Amino acid sequence: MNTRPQRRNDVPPGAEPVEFLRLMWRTRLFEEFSMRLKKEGAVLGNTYPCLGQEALGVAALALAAGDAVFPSYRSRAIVFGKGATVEQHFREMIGAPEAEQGGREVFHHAAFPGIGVMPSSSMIGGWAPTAAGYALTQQMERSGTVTVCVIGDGSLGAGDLHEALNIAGTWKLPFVLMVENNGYQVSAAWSQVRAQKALAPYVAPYGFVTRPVDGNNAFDVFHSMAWARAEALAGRPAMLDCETYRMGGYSSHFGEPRSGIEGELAAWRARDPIAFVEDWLERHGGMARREIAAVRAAEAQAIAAAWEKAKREAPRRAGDARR
Amino acid sequence: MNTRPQRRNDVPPGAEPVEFLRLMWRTRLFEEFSMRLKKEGAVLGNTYPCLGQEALGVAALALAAGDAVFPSYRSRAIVFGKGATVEQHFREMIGAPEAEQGGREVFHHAAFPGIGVMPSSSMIGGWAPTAAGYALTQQMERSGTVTVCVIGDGSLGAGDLHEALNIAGTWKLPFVLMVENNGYQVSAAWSQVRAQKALAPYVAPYGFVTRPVDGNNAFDVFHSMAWARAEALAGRPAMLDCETYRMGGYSSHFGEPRSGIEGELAAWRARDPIAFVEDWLERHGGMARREIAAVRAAEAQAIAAAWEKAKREAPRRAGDARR
Amino acid sequence: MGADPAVTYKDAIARALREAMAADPRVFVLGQDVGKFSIGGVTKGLIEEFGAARVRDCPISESAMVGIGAGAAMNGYTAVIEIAYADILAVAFSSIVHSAAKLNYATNGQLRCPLIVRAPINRFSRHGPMGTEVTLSWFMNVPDLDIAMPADAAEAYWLLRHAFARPVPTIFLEDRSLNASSGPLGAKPKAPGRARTLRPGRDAVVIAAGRMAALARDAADAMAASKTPADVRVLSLGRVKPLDREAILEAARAAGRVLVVQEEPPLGGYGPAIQSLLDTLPASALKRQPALLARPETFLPYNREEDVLPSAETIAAALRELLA
Amino acid sequence: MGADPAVTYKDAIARALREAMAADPRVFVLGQDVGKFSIGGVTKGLIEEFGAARVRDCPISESAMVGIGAGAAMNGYTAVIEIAYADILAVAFSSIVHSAAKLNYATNGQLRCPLIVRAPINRFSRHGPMGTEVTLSWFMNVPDLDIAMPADAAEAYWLLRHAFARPVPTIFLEDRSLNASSGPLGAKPKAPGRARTLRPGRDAVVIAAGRMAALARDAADAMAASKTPADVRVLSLGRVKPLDREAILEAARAAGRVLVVQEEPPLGGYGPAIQSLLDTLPASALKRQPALLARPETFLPYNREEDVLPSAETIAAALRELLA
Ligand SMILES: Cc1ncc(C[n+]2csc(CCOP(=O)(O)OP(=O)(O)O)c2C)c(N)n1
Ligand SMILES: Cc1ncc(C[n+]2csc(CCOP(=O)(O)OP(=O)(O)O)c2C)c(N)n1
Ligand SMILES: [Mg+2]
Ligand SMILES: [Mg+2]
Repeated sequence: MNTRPQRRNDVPPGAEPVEFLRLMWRTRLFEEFSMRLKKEGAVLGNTYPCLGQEALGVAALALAAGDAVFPSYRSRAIVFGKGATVEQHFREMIGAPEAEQGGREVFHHAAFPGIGVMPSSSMIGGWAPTAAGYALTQQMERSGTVTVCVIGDGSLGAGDLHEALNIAGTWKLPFVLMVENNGYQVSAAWSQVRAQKALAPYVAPYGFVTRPVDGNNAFDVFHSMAWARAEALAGRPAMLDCETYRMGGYSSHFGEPRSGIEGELAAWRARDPIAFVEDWLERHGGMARREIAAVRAAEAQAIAAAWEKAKREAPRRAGDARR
Repeated sequence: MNTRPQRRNDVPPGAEPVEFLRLMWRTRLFEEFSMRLKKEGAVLGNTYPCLGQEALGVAALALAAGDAVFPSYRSRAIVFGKGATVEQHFREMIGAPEAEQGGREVFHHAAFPGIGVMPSSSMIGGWAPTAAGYALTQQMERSGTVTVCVIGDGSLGAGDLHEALNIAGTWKLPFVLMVENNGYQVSAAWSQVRAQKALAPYVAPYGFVTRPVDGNNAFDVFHSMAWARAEALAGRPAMLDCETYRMGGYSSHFGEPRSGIEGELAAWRARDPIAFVEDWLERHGGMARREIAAVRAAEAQAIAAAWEKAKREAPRRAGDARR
Repeated sequence: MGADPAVTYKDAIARALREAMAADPRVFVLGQDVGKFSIGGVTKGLIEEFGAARVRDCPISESAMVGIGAGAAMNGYTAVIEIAYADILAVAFSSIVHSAAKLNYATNGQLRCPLIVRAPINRFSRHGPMGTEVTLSWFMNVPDLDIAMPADAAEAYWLLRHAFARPVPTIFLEDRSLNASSGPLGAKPKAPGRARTLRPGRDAVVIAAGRMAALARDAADAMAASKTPADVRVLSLGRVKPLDREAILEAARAAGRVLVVQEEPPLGGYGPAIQSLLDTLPASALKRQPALLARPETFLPYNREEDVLPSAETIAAALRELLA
Repeated sequence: MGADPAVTYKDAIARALREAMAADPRVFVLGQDVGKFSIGGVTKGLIEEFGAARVRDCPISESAMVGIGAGAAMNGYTAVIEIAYADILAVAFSSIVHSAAKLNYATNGQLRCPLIVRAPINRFSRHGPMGTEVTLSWFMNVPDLDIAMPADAAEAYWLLRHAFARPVPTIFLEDRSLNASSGPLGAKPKAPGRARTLRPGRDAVVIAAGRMAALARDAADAMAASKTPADVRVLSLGRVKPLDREAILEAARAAGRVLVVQEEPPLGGYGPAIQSLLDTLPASALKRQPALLARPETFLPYNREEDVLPSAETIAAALRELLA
């Protein structure tokens, strides 16, 4: 795992763009699949799809195994990137007793501590302090590992976030704040809830080095996380302000709450993170369109198979007290 | 009351430097008097003296009667500046039923809403949201008044402060944040609890105009508040980062908790805010030393008289369950 | 007067809110997604009718939102704060208890704090242990705080209206799972805020609030219709705080057998508070020791929370035992 | 074994903390003014002995401090968090309930959350309604959370030691007004965390925790020595949560008359929880209805809070009534 800073857009040793693509397709297809499951009533849990934000997951590929990630509820990509499987996710969604959380916590807050996927919280901002606490223990043990705290931009409003960042900055913790800055907090555009879109100006004074990241460019995401990790290990807590866009509804239980976003959607559709990597692979990666398409097909097949397996192995029918 | 911005260090119309001096002596002598009362067991409440920070009180003289102040617990000066009397304070300290708070809330959190002195909170940072709420109602009524929220620099750690500032900035409330930036949080020097001493960098991103203020220079304080008030009324929430120093213990119930501060004390003693105004009055204000000394003497006499009166009028003996 | 048409629980809340805003320009709404997109539906249309100054979408800053409400109260305004779901009251706890509830006391009556915090109980929404809780226990013993937990549309409507007339903060624990239930609103209660008999009965009384009161009525109805019928009264608290001591004592004396049902664990909430109150009765006043049906001391899972919560069936079983 | 010298309440806490830090390098302290200047005195000397990495002065960020403790627990560390006074627990409420207490449940046992929040009760320090509160009620009904309220030095010492062995967060409500009280620490209790009989007696039992248990002992001693003597047992809960149901039921049965005393108002806390528990006894088990002595539903003033709090005198009076 290469963690030294790289020139942006370089392909670093040890990370193959085709891996980026695999992870991104896995993420997108999983989100679509699970939205369908929810719609059909096959699963209980709501989903908070990260459609359009899939490139953020490759940040995980710039991390070491011992690094911890405290994801947001919309961080499917980075959770897959850390090694959680689609099948594990399905088991959680079914609420099976065999699932790691045993049907207790919702799947989008599921923790898999063995692979460094740590618990989130239903309280927006609430996992920034716990992430800082984990980073503190990494610092105390001189473990050479970092903690990544992933938040949506709406977290800027939450006092807990500020308390944690001030401490992380003052104590120079091996802490990386990664912001999924999609410019919306459910229906509220960023300008309704804060004075400026970028979060870096708010975070830098706490003692963070910050970097704006094209969140729809997997290369930028990867290199930026490698940079951030190295900075954090060197005693400079780092912040990645990843600009991206949510290409769909807030969750499976609300329709699209935003209105008048057609223009934004069109502009961001042109910046599709998967198409970007596919183009790169075709132009610079020596891959044929057919090979590229096979990546998607393989992920789709694996997801379908994982669902079948999860269903079989976790046969307990989901309860629903309302019906 | 002049509220338009002025050149700094000008004496504005409507505010006499001799008034500054009166207010500052009242504050200092009151603090010393009440520390003595506490030591002698004559009053129950602890005191949190603002010795050395007396110049901050003249900010009140740049405010209109309808402006509200949410003070910190160390804001005796601005509370006097808004018109609360020494006698009222003594009644609170005795915990007399005749006192406005009726012996319920401690005197350093006493509210006198009729003159715009609003409640503080024992939760550091907790009065920033209430101050923002008050400012919101001023904005809704187009009242042409502002709310001043006074905090110590230790409040930077509190999540509530950040939540309130983000909202005040986003909503462009008629809100002035005034920071008593004395560089200490009880025993902790600022560098132990945050990455930089000035608070302006943290506050500006929320949508505030900010200004560094020499908190030991009454003229700077006065003009800066006039500026801040005008800014806030024009839809630009403002922040005054008043650098000052606490020339004594944190409170009457702890000895001086800081160590190794002799150098700091000496440096700041040379910047005594009262001596500064006295010198100015002698050099530029056409006052004789004798006249200047009379200001102090009058305040001292008024305080002693107020204590006698408060004692007489609020005869109920303070209870003390421990003895 | 004409007919009294059925109104849903959710519409009843929306109506009371709308009426309060229409009546007093100093009533305003704070929340997330309360404006153009009304996430829970209760604030729908308010921004069009009353404008964006009075229906304010906020950052994720619940502590500040409640603090803002307390500050606004100091200047004569009444904020209605919509919390996304009741569990989130935790992050606003200090603002509720210290800034809002204590305002009147600490200022010795100089300032009052009317303020309404609408915190929907999200149970059955599949949000897991941090998104489905009832949260009444956290606040039950805080003085100068009202708590409402309406069981049906009429209670929801009249209790919310009443909250606007109160000089203290109200935590309004509406229950999303009751949103679609409906009934007539009825006439204005003579003594608003008092406990209500949902169903008369002489053999025993169930005392409960919110969804548990609604389930208790189902249980009592079923028992009345069963082969070995029992005649069980259901007393719905509606406003849990102040606790309607008088109504509780009267009902207990009249029936002689008391079952209290709550969804929270047994170490707090209205259940033990009512049992404590009943201990002030002479031992001879009741035929049996009062019983409490509560969930075990555990959090709520996102799957099968119904397994640990009281149901009409377990209520009926507890009643049978009480009547045995 | 030698003598068992008297130790003050405060020193007992300091000693248990020091021993835990010496025994386990992964125990560390977070607080304000816990380092070179130890504001409450309990952490005095720790920074010299264990270094600044393990004794950390923090910004005014109690919510984050508790959250940091929960995050550290995920990696096998145990944080001891000193809160300036118990009222301030309000700002850390969400971190305590959601981040810490629910960790084990939500992760289905994958992660545990040992964590100690030391929150001194500041009553009689003249800090007014936001600086003198007991705050037990806020947490009483939260699952997977321990609460300790030691009544004397021995309880303080053994309960704090015990807290380090617990897989859940502990709220340690030490009472500053007891700091100077002293007594021997005694031998390690066979069953740590169980309720303790401070004083035997057959006519009635007072059940209480913390300072109220200490006052109850004074009251019972006085009654034993009075002209019309009564023989009153005092059961000190020590650890209020988990509630020692067994000891409470045993004591209630043995004495037949129960008085519960608490400083908080009567709608929450251990008082009603104990009364609720006693309702599971058959009516014949007790000679009288259990009684609760609590403060009225009001906040605490900075002047004369003793006027509204139970005292040895009002405890004795309540006992006389119970024995009448
Ligand atoms: C403290 C708190 N307040 C409110 C909510 C309800 N809520 C859940 S997600 C969300 C919006 C979050 O927006 P953002 O952080 O930008 O994430 P995004 O959905 O854009 O990925 C809100 C308001 C919550 N979970 N926690
Ligand atoms: C939320 C909270 N945490 C801790 C305290 C205890 N406390 C009271 S004042 C204080 C220090 C405040 O420092 P600062 O704001 O810089 O004010 P200064 O004393 O320097 O004027 C602390 C930690 C408190 N009152 N509230
Ligand atoms: Mg967002
Ligand atoms: Mg300071």
